[in-house]
Amino acid sequence: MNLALVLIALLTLASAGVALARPNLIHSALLLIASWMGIAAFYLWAGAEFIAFAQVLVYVGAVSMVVLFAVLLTRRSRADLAVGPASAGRAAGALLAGGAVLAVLAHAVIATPLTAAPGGPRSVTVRELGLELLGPHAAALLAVGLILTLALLGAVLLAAGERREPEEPRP
Amino acid sequence: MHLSVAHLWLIPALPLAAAGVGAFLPRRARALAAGLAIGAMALAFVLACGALAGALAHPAEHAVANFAWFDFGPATLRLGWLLDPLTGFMLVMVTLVALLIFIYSTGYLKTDANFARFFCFLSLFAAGMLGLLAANSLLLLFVGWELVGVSSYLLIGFWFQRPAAAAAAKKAFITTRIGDLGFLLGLLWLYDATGSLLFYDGGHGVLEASVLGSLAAHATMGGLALSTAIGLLIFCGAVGKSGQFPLHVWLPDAMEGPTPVSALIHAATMVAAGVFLIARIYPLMAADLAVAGAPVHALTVVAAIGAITALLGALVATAQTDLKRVLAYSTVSQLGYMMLALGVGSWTAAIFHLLTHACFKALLFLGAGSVIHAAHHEQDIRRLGGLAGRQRVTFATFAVGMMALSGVPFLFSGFWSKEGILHAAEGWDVSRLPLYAGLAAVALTAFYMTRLTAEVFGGRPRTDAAAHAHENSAVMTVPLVILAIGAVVLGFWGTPAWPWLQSRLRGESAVLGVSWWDGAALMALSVGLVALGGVAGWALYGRKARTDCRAPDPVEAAAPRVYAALASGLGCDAFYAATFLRLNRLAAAAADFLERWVWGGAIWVVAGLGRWVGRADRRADEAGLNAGFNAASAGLRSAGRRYSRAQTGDAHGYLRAMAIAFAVLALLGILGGSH
Amino acid sequence: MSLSWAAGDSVLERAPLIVRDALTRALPEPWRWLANSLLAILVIIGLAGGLFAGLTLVERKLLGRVQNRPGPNRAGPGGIFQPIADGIKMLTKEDIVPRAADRVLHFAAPVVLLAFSILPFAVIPYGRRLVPVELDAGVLYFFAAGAATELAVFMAGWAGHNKYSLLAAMRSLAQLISYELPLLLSFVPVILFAGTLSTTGIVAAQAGWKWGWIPHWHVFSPAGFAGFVIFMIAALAESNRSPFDLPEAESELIAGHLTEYSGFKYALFFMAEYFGMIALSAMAVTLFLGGWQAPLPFLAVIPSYVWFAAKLGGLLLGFLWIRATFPRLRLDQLMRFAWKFLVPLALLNLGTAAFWAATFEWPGALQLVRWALAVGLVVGPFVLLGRRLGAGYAPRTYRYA
Amino acid sequence: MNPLTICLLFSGALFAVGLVGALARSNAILVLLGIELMLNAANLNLIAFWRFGPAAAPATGVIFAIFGIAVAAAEAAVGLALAIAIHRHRGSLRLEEATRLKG
Repeated sequence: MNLALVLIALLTLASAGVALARPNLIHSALLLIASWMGIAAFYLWAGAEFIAFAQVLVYVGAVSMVVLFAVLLTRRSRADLAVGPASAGRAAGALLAGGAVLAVLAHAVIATPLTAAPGGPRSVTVRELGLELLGPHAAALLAVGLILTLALLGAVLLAAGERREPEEPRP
Repeated sequence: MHLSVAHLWLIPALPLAAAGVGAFLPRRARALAAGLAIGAMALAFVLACGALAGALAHPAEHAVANFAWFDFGPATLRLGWLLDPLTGFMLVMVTLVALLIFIYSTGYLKTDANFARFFCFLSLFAAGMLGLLAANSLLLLFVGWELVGVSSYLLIGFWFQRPAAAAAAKKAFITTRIGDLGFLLGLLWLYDATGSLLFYDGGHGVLEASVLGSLAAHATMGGLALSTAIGLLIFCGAVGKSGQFPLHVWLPDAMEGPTPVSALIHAATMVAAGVFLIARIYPLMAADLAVAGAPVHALTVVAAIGAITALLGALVATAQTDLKRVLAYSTVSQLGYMMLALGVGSWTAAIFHLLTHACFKALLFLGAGSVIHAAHHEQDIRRLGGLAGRQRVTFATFAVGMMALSGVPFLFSGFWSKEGILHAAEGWDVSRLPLYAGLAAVALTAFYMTRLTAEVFGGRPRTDAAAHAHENSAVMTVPLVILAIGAVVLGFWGTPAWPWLQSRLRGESAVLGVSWWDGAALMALSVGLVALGGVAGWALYGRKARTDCRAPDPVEAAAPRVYAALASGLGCDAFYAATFLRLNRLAAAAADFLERWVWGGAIWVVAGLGRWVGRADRRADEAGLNAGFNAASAGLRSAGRRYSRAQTGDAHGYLRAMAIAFAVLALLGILGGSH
Repeated sequence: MSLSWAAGDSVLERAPLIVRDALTRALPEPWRWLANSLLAILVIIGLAGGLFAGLTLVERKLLGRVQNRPGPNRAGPGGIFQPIADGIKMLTKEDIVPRAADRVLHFAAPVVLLAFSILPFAVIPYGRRLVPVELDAGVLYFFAAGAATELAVFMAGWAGHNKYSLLAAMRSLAQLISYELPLLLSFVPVILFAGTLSTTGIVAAQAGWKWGWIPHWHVFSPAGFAGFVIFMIAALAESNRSPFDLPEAESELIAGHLTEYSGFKYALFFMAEYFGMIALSAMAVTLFLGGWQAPLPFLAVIPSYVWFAAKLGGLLLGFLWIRATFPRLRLDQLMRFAWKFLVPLALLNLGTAAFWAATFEWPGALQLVRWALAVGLVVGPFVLLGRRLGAGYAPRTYRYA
Repeated sequence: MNPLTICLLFSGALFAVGLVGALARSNAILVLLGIELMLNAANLNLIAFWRFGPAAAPATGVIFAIFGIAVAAAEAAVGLALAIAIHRHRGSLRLEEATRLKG
């Protein structure tokens, strides 16, 4: 089963990496969506069905659309879409910082003696989730609902702007 | 289908919901508002029938559904719903009458701008009334009680543009408040004495033997039994709500409201709430009868008040010239009858009269409304007349109601219920006066009802308003017909021969008894009185009908003084104006003086002080403190300028800084943790 | 695979399983499972494809009849070989790729679309024991897989390097997103009633009959009915069927985001669209129409998958009928309808559903009240919102009609 | 190798990739996407520990992940709206040019 995991991980990382390296915005967005689906696949592998489907629904279904709309609304010609790294210096700095973080994280992970819980795949049914959510986590659920609503309103306001531009429906 | 007490709350809840929704409807959504209210009422009626069926299945028991409302300290305040034949009958009556009047109103107020608001208020009233009826807790009953009070205020003042209406609404509200103050005190005292406000609670309710015994046993000031004192305080509320003698003055003025309101609230249902209240807590009122040597019994007071009210109302009604005021005073007198019945110990007779009266008095008011609506809001009976031929349905139904009210024998419900009351009064061993008062009122009732009918419908129209009157649409006439049928039929479930209703209320099963000969003599007497009153009325007003609307009333011509006194309601209003209101005005003046000079002066002095301190402070400030602050802030400003260079505004820079900082910190953490 | 023997089923009921086992019995144990899955996949894809072919024919015939013309009648007797002819035509056409096109995406779009439009079929319970994959969150899976089709639409619009098809793609995305909301909201009442997200569970929750003749289908409750109507409308829009077929309105904007596609790729888009329609109809049957349950007790002898097929066919014919009947909407009308009518209605419907579920236990007499209130809760908002919706538009007058 | 370790390395790497992207690209939208990736990496950790970590509560990890996704979605909506607003003000999305709060 580790093989599957490694495969998923590699594919996800590859698509993410390529996405952030491509000059073409659209390609980057689509590849990122692919990496999101890879993460969903990981959730599935881990036995968290619900999260996996939620991930697909939210990211592939909704966020991707917002991203694409944003990309298309913030360009004047196709030329705008080809944006490489700003400068070699910045790229180097970015790689340095990212590398440092990765090194630290990796060291931490490997250094700590982790023991995977034995036993078969753990899984949680949707019913349990629902009871858990509406029971102990009801307040948090309400808060999240509020946040989402406000975010939606704010987004519409920001994007609509002073000049009434054709306002895109947000998922 | 039986409705169990567990779901009784639905009956008040439906109109309440209708009111709640109706409150948010736009003004132009007329049909929707009316449909909402009527639909909710119809549903409530169906449910009420179910409730009655459920109650009659076991008439002897009081089915209750109690629930905890909230806790304070150790105590828990509990409310509850109660279903027994009394509640059942009242629920059916109220929902039916209310339903008919709602339908009628759609016709009566067709052209009113605030149509939607009207139905919202009506629903609110219905909710309060039904909650009051179904309550198993004196507190819940009080809530409904105040709710109907408020909605009555809103509805009397529905045409608040008319100053008279606004004044009447205020008067009604304040007058009933006076009574409700007593009610509230009694309620608190009762809770203090028993620790519970539930009527029936499996042996611990305030209407159950154990509690009543202790209440009657304790004596308070003046040797009154505790139950007597509490009962009398609660009775104050009933006096206010049911327009009994000292506080009856608001009811005639309440006629400023739209006629359907007068019919529903100030004739059929709300004013009867007082009677219902006393009937509901009858065990409490009667608890002191067992006590020997009590100075006065609660029920005696009730009987006295009732008798006085019955007579006074009937007397005053004979000299009123406003169509609706006559009916209002007759309502006062009939309520007096009911109180009388309660006082002399026959609460079943009282409820029987309440039900029949609700039916025919609603009928009379709706008939009056139909006349007024047809005659372009002409209410003065001297300026009407000759409508018999023009409004046939209205006339026929009104005649039925009039005969039922004045107790025309055998066929009409009013006769049987009034007989029951007189019979009970005759059987009372404390005093005969209530009986005589009642008998006198019988004759007077027949008299003024004949007068009213003759003036309005007899002769020929005396103004062109009356001349152009014509029958109203079906939405207004059909309820009249239904109520007329009720006014006849209702009598036959309470005849002495077969007292089905009374025995059901008492939780027994009816028996077909022929043992009513003992009441025959009295019956004959009252029939005679009715005939007397009727004939007198006919002789004075019917035989030769008035032709000129300015001509004086025959009685007025005969005895102007008496007539004037009667017309002014025996000077009750004047008396109150001379005493309470003047007192009130004095108090107001005193308070004004206090406010203006005593407190005002004090405040002026304090303010002056404050101003002076403020001035001194400012000087100190400017001279001393500020200098130091200026120096400090200058330093801060320069420092800020220096540090703000780091703030480039480049998001990447920040992010990179964060990342590296994180890496470094984590690294330190790891190294620190490893050895 | 939850395909397993069970006693008590009629032979007809078990027929698919018998056939399958007969085919795969020869294999050794570990391989049998794989073979079973592959078999199921093949059968489903085959059936879907066949249904697609048949549907195109039926549609064209039906439209012809409605519009008073014979419809396809050349290939074969009564034109029944028309789909085959079309297929051959599509395959043999030249596959044009514009020079400036984004070749990768241009190729990927139809593939992605088709892949994602086949995925949903995995969780549909086709019969009493015929559900390919038993998922605890089946409904969620269904719509998650469906959501990804929007991506393909965008890719198609983008890849052609044609500003018109890109605009069309954005329009169609706007439509898809707008109607996904009511689509998702409309069946929440069903989840509420059934208390599960698994498709088999939802079907099981609709078993039985009230008074022996009214089936316990969710469509027979006020909230359920409203949900069903909203769901079907949203499904029309999601599968680009008329009157919501603006995205590729052939007559106005030359097939919108498909302008740059031809030949077999175009056929793939076409096919994916029909797959989407079929899948949504199947889901509607599962959610609202009791899945494979028989409408009347004595009809239960007829095998469950037949019932499922019958209901599915009914809904599909409904789709065609609507296409034949209604004119096309305008984009602003479309948006207005989604955001100002369907979404609020669906949200309010949740309240109705909650009330309905909460008052399930009321005794007999109160059921009348319950029904009255619930119906009021459904009809009231419908009337009010509907009034607002129609407010802006004057009635259209057709001068030459 | 221990699957949990692999998961954690995976998420760490994903985080790093997101970070590099956010740092290296100058287009606001891409920076946002990088940040989204980092959020996803965090979620990934939650699930990993829920799956392999000691069983505390049956569903806690999943629920945290749900909230994570919800917040990420909100963040994406607002962020992209901001990007559009910036573009409207400055006519470009290059963050180096967006250095002043006054627009």
